[in-house]
Amino acid sequence: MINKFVRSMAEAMNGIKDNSTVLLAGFGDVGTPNALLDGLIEQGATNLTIVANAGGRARSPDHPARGLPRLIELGRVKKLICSFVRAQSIAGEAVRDGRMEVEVVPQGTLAERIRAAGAGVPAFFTPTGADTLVAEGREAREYDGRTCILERALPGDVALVEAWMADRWGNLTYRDSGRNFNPVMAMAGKLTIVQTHHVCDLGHLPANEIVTPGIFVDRVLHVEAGDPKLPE
Amino acid sequence: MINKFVRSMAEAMNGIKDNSTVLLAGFGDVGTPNALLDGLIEQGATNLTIVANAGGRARSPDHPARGLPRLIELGRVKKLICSFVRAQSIAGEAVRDGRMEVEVVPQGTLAERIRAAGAGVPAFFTPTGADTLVAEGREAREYDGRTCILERALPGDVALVEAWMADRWGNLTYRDSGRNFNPVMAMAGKLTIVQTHHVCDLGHLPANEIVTPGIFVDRVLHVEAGDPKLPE
Amino acid sequence: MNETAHAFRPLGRAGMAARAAQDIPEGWYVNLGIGIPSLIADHVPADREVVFHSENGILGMGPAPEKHRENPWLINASTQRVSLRTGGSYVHHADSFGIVRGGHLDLCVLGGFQVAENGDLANWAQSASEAGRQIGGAMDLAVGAKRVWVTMEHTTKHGHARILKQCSYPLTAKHCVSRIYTNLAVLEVTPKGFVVIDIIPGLSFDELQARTEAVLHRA
Amino acid sequence: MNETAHAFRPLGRAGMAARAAQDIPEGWYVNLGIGIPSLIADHVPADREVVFHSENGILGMGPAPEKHRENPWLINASTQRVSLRTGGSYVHHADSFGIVRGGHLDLCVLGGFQVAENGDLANWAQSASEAGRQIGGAMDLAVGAKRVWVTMEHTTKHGHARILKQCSYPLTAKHCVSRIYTNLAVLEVTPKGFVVIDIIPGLSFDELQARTEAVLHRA
Repeated sequence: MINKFVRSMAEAMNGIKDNSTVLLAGFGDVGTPNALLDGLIEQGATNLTIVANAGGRARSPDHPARGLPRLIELGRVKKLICSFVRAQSIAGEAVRDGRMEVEVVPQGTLAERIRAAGAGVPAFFTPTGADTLVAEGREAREYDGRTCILERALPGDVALVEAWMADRWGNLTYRDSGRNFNPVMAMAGKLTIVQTHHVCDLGHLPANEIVTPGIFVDRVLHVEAGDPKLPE
Repeated sequence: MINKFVRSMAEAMNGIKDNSTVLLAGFGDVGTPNALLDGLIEQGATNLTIVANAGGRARSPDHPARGLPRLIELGRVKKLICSFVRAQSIAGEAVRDGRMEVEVVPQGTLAERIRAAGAGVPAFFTPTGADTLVAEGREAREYDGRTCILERALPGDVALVEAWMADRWGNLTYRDSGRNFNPVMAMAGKLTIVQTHHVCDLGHLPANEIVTPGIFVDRVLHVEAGDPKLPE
Repeated sequence: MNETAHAFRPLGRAGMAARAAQDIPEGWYVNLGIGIPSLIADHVPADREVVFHSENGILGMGPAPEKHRENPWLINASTQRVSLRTGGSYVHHADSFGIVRGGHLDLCVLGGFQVAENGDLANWAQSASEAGRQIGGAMDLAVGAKRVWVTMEHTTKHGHARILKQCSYPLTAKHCVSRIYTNLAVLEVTPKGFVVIDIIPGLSFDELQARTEAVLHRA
Repeated sequence: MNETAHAFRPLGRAGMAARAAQDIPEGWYVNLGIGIPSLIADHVPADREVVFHSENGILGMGPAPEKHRENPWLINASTQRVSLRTGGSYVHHADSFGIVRGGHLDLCVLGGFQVAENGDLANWAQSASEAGRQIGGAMDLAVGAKRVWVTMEHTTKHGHARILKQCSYPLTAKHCVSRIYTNLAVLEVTPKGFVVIDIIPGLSFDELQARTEAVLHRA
């Protein structure tokens, strides 16, 4: 019987190695696998390359850092690939102080590079970023009168995903804007680990409504994480 | 009020020009917009380039040709871009007799070229077809130790799509394997025309279950087409 | 605004948003950037169906919900809680930017630091060396949408021109802006340069030109 | 089969399919090509969960339904009516081939015209000049799946070898085949060439070699 459910965070995190590239889904706090991030912090892998939409929030005197900023603060992130990093943030400080490399990528290019990895497309041309600083070191070529640059696929050794509902085959649905990067990162992780709010019997999710088929999923952990929070 | 419903086939077909590239969705008879194809035959546009999965069936003494084979038989198709054309078929004959050009493309490359067009990606590298006849005239490059070839996006002036359910914004769902090429071709048509089995009020389709959002759709015609047929 | 001594009254943020909203017809698919652009949705009448897109995969985004109707699973690209209009739907991030890059949006309205007379836009960084780099989705939107409008103050807080012959900040994209809505005027980017198509009451063309580095043309 | 004079009995199509089915473990994601490969699913016991993929966007494809339970909206890549297992789902064609090309399938079983000792496969055309070209999804599957097995008759109807030093027909893909299930034997493609890992009862290694152009090695 195929059964992708794991029963503990330790089992979910088992085998994540130092120097891994980790795809981290979510946008703001919505669709962000916060429990898995806590698990990764606990698990100990270091020298990580993290791929995420953004570098996260500023240091706050009232709230200790959690999630990605905490992982950065602990010195576990060698490189951050994202679309957005604030100068006044834990990530921004780490970059400024030379403790972390950063590669800032236009958000659509980031999403497409991840999808390309999942879909077996090693490289593609895009008009986004042509004739800007982003184009530095990129091969450029004209298509239909527009300059386009060549971008590489961005696969992950690990993808951390948050779902709304999952079954034992790893079929997933998402809730509202909690979809965001989750389905694309699920495709592109060599080891895709999911935290899900709800679990259901096989067959409960209608075939036409499954967003991520289980073929992209390796492990599923049931975490009733509660509603996403607004930024503090 | 946004209202993409049209009330007649004439209105659905209005403005399709000679020399258009027409993306024709469906796989076998499932998800194939047969009524729109009849409408296109009636409408009269010629010198068409048709993009479809396959060239269709052989001539039968018992059944007059319909759909794509009929359009080919009428001499209206200048070029067929597909993954599959039988020697013993109306399309195969037209190719052999020099009445129609053909470009045979691996099925996955075909689907990805169409998606690329819809997603604004002008070209991409793929390992499919490298070191085969398909690679002739293609730029080749090695990625991760594998030879890959450069493929161009394949946009349509028109896309003909079959949906299961549609609302006035043009939001679409599909039924079972009737999904196939429909969502990708809907993305890639400059003018996307849909025939739908069922129509519903705006808001009837749950937001999380819409497969093709109306932004990709221009016109929707209600056609209760009945169940797909098996090949004769 | 230290403009009280003058006979004209520059638009506030809401005023700029309202002016831009006037020009958005029913049926358009529109992405609104962070800042002033995000206010535009509030100024489109509810009976004019405009479908708002958000980078995180929303089509048919509606206004901020009332307190008791908030959906914590529904935020916009600025991570503010929003609502979904009847007919709205969700796509994943790659498809969301497929919508953007594929030319499916009729309009994107972005904030700007600088716009040049050839339509070049700078809106993500003030120098090449910034540690914090906030590209986000702006580059994709600038190259992908059918039309790009910019809403911004006509000059910087210190009175420096932002509407220029050439941008001095790092570019977001070349030749992308077609129109600018500022607190003083509406400018169209044309092959001959900026054309003034609207100007606030009490401000003369010459006074506007004095606040603009690029040469302005009358409509 | 003109083999009745011999002491061995070549496998039929079902026998070849059953032999290949033996080697597919629970939990694999598998695509079965047209022809003999498509019969393999019938030989995987129902309690062994193997998830079958079909190019037209099906994951979890089940066997042909009983007459009264047919779903006209559910066909496989050979346009035959099939069923969906509990847990099955649908994706569109680009995502379906994303699954293929992206290396997500554990196995693809294809029919073949010729296989060479370096793993090259020819299964789509017998000459470069054919008007009918039937590529379909074979090239994508051959480069994309983690493993490619081929099921085919060991020789042509006319007794010509199909297991060769080098393919003479146009290639589907290079270096892709890892195993061949024929009506006579199971061969593994290895760096040193073909290794015979199974052979039907009554047929000797030398008799098998006589029907094979490429050099065979004992396991």
